[in-house]
Amino acid sequence: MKPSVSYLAAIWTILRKDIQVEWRGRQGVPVMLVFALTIVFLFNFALQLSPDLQAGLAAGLLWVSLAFASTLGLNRGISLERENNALDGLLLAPMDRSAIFFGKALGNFCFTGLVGLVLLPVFSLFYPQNMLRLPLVLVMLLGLGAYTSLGTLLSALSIQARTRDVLLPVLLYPLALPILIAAVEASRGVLTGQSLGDVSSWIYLLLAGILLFNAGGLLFFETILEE
Amino acid sequence: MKPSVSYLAAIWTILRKDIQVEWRGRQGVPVMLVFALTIVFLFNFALQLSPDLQAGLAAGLLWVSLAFASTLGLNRGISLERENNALDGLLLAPMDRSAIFFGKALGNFCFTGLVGLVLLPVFSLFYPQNMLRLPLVLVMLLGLGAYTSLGTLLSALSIQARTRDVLLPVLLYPLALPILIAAVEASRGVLTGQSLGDVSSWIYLLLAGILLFNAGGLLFFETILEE
Amino acid sequence: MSTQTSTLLSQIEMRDLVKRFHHQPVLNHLSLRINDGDLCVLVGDNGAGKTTLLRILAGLVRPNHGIVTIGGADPISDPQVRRFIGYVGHQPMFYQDLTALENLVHYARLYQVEAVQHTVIQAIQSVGLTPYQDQPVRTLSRGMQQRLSLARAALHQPSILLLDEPYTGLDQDAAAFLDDTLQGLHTPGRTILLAAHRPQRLLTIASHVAWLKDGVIHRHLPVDRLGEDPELGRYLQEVG
Amino acid sequence: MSTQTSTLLSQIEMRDLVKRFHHQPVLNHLSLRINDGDLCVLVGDNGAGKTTLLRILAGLVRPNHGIVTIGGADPISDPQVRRFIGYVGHQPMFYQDLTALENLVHYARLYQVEAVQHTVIQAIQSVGLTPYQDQPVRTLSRGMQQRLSLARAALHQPSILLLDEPYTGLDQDAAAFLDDTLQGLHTPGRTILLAAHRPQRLLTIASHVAWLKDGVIHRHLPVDRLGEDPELGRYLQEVG
Amino acid sequence: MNVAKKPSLLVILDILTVLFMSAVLVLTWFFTPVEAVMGPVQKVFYFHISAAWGGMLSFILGAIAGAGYLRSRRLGWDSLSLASIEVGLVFALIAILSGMIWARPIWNTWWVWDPRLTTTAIMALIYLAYFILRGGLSTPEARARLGAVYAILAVLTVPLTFFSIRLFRTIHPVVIATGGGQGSAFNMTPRMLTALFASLLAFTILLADLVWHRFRLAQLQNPLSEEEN
Ligand code: HEM
Ligand SMILES: Nc1ncnc2c1ncn2[C@@H]1O[C@H](COP(=O)(O)OP(=O)(O)OP(=O)(O)O)[C@@H](O)[C@H]1O
Ligand SMILES: Nc1ncnc2c1ncn2[C@@H]1O[C@H](COP(=O)(O)OP(=O)(O)OP(=O)(O)O)[C@@H](O)[C@H]1O
Ligand SMILES: [Mg+2]
Ligand SMILES: [Mg+2]
Repeated sequence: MKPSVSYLAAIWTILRKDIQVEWRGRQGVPVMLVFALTIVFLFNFALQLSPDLQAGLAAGLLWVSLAFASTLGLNRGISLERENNALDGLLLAPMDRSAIFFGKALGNFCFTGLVGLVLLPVFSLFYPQNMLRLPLVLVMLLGLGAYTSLGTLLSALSIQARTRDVLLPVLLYPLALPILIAAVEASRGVLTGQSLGDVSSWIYLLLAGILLFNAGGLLFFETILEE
Repeated sequence: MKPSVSYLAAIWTILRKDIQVEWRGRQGVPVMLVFALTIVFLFNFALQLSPDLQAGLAAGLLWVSLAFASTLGLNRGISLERENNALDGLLLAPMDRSAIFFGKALGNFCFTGLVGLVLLPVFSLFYPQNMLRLPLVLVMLLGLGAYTSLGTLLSALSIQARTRDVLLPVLLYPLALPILIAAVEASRGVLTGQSLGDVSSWIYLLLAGILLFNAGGLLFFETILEE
Repeated sequence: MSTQTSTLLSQIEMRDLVKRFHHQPVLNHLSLRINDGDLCVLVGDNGAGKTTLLRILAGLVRPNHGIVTIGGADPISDPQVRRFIGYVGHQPMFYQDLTALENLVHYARLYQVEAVQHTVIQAIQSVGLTPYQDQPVRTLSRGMQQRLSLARAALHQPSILLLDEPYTGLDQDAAAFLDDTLQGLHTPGRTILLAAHRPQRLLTIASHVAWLKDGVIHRHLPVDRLGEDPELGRYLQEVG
Repeated sequence: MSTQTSTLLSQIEMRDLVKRFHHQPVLNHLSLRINDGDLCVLVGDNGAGKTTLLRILAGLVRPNHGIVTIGGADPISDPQVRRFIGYVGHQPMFYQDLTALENLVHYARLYQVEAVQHTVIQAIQSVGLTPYQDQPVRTLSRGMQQRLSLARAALHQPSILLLDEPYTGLDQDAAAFLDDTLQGLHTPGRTILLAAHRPQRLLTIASHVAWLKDGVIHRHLPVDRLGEDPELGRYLQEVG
Repeated sequence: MNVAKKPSLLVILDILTVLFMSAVLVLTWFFTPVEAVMGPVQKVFYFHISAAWGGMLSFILGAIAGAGYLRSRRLGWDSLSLASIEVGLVFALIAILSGMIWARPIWNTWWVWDPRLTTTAIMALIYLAYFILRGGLSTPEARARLGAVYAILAVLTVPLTFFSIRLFRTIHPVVIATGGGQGSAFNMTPRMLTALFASLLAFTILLADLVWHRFRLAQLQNPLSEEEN
């Protein structure tokens, strides 16, 4: 559990492999992006959101679409390991297994973060707000950090169940709700001109989430993965 | 392509097997239900839907949550066939392969229909509207019929792609948008006291969807599945 | 069913088959004819294309070019032809959460076998899985799943058996059972095509050997004339 | 690495292992000790528990009860012990969309092998996959994937090799390569435990045979004393 | 421990539960005054709060027992965790249902989309998902192990549910308010307070009793849990 050089090297190896797979297929990030946009349009139709309302809604929609799209990325990240028992290959490797958690969580964070960074300017086009602002980017990355850490933890839980293909969202969304609420509230605050200090309580909640879930990964990942 | 007795028997065999798997695990339907409810709660927070708005939103929310939950069912339905190449077993069987389409589509319809039937009374509690009315049930079943037919068709398409785990929603939601809009509009009409006749144009659209997608399954399923 | 199993329906003919993956031909204008009553062992190196060939015959893969006929009929345009084919592949093809029994019942129904329950219980017994028949397939060991695959493929008494390395993972009991079964099935009215890497044990019961190499059938000889071909003889010797 | 591979780290000891699935014991108070330099062939019927045993040794499955030590160390509490283990299972454990080369490079990095690129290219060449090294693993035939698995397991020069039916799907070239490799690796400082259904070809190079039956090691004998045990002799005879 | 035989302490607890619960019934019906604005419906109050309290307590117990399992790997802890969470879920559902019954006459609807109510419902969903997770696992060890991890993660939402009334503007009243309950919907008389505390105590005893019974049932279904030492 000590962060030795080889521990960090293992994390980097796992992350690198995920980036390689993503680069090979160039599929995860584009799929998430298209999906996020689809959701935005779907909601505008199905929920008949009125235009004046939409300005206030932008933060909520951003996070709902990010949350749904990230689930795709999380699912892909874990089904990659499940196919042909590739996960066994990682379990065999000589390192504390929490390194697998950090490697996968980092990968998930990078991909969903990329999606978020592309979504912001797109949202700025669709909604009467410039969303490409540093404080919002910061809030987004913090929120995604907490969300993907929890998601990585839960995806490892769900992989062992018989219903693994569908379990993740059911486990993830209710548990992630506090994170999502904090992210939405902080984003809304920032969008309405508040400073980061004004929404600090939400930011602290996000930081606490990152801390807690990563501690959870460090402590429990070995336990979760053992058969 | 003729609906011979053995053709119908094959459809029934496939449907029966899906019911058996569901019964064994008793997981698909409960998972979809919990997921649908989670989405409803998530949206109320994230989108901060105001109370007076919510009455008019019930129909939209019903369909959004049904659409998302159904995707889980569709994913499970197809990943069941993918694991250990069980689909090959179906492809080997001596019948026109469109029978596989009808068997799977029926299964998906049954499970999502069940979810919908449970959701209606639950929605009636949460929203100030009695939703357990025959016309709404009818609209719901028609909408789900069209949606699951299209979903089954697309899930067979997505299974062959490298990104199969994540492709389905990206293909399905944009294509299903007309169906979902028709379903939302028809539901909204019925909920605001209109008769089925008043929303007939939407109903016709749903019926056309059912017809078209099932014809698509009949015509193209063999082509989609061949390797 | 036995009345339908005409002699015709156990003759396999492939003409000019081409199968490419990414422009690279795996089967390259391959032709082969397996007559009624043959038990043909298909040999070839890793990656020679044995699996690809068997999957084309089973109707699971469509060739880029060429014709396959099963008893004179085209299995692609006439799905009923598939009734006469039994196939065991590299993967077990079972629903992991259903029991062994339920899986076979499902397949029996798909093939509209008569007396489903009886047939299935018989089949499970024949491969020695009766004590495990009510366990989900997920919990069966690899060899047990392979046994179950064999039971599945023979359930509807196909006149054509396509077996891709069927001995994989079998212990001696199961392997002996398979030997016996093959010997028993090796009768007029039935055709067996079997891919194997160590065909030695089969040479006593097989009637032909086909050697797949460079995308074509390099050799196709009756077993009793193997001596005439030193190259194939050497190959089989090495294979052991 | 060679300096780390002390004699100690190639000794396997299992004491009183119990593994149950749903209350049904598969391993039932099993004890076995494999000494440094042994090449032990593990035989047993389908479902005897060979795979379960090997997976426990590899640290992939946790026993319900009992102790495993690898060279005196507990592989569960000390992950570094896994560095000395190479494992080939029933499944190939590769990322299907990465090429053969990339997969091995990834494993080499996980094990912190030195001179990654060189080692990996060497390993791929040794199993004859050089022409295919830039193909995604998805497109490799079963035998090729098995070859690649062998290359993977030996990449970090483990002092303990756990091989679960390693001959599966291999053609004669690859099987001969494996024979040679096993013979080459069968030296002091190395231990090999190999599950096989047809161990006959191995008896010339193996040093011991262990027979897993009814959840325990029913027999564990040096190969040169097999004659003393008619029961095991008969079993091996049948197995062929 | 011989699981088949009912421990005498449990018998005593059974009796205590019956006594306390009937006492609370009597107290609420005859001892407390009828609230001026809301009328007799207000008496749901005692059960509503006690059930909500019991549910949260039970979820916390479930997480502690989960941690106990992960430390000791004895299935007994898992039985306790499962029992606590199952009973806790029932209590949470009672809190929601009683809240709905209360809400119907005074808010004129079964449900409002208020953060307190919504977070409570989500808490219930979180623990429903716990059973879905367990249902998908095939060995007792996996159920225990992953159930424990999930129970620990899930318990993080319990304080959040509790504090949601402070984080958000909400129509659901704050009772244990620092400023002497100015957010309160009604002023509690001393008699009401007495009844409330009696009810809280009674529900806690009921909780302990139910968890114990459910725990014994889980143990009986799990013959190995005691053998594994
Ligand atoms: C964690 C969950 C909950 C807790 C701890 C809780 C606690 C309480 C407390 C302490 C009160 C009394 C407030 C006072 O008299 O000042 C109260 C009132 C009430 N609660 Fe809850 N409650 C919870 C969930 C719910 C839910 C899910 C509903 C659902 C409909 C609900 C409906 C009500 C209603 C209608 C009142 C009366 C409000 C009024 O007097 O105006 N509560 N609750
Ligand atoms: N996950 C599981 N759940 C339940 N039972 C299992 C599970 N895995 C294995 N088993 C059972 O354990 C027993 C031993 O299985 P194992 O795979 O170790 O056998 P094996 O000796 O490797 O057999 P084979 O030669 O067929 O590979 C079998 O009876 C099998 O049904
Ligand atoms: N889906 C695919 N995409 C690309 N190439 C493929 C695909 N499937 C098979 N191949 C290639 O086709 C060739 C033949 O594969 P096939 O599986 O038929 O070989 P095989 O004779 O069965 O080998 P083995 O003895 O190893 O099972 C191999 O070179 C393989 O790489
Ligand atoms: Mg092959
Ligand atoms: Mg095995």
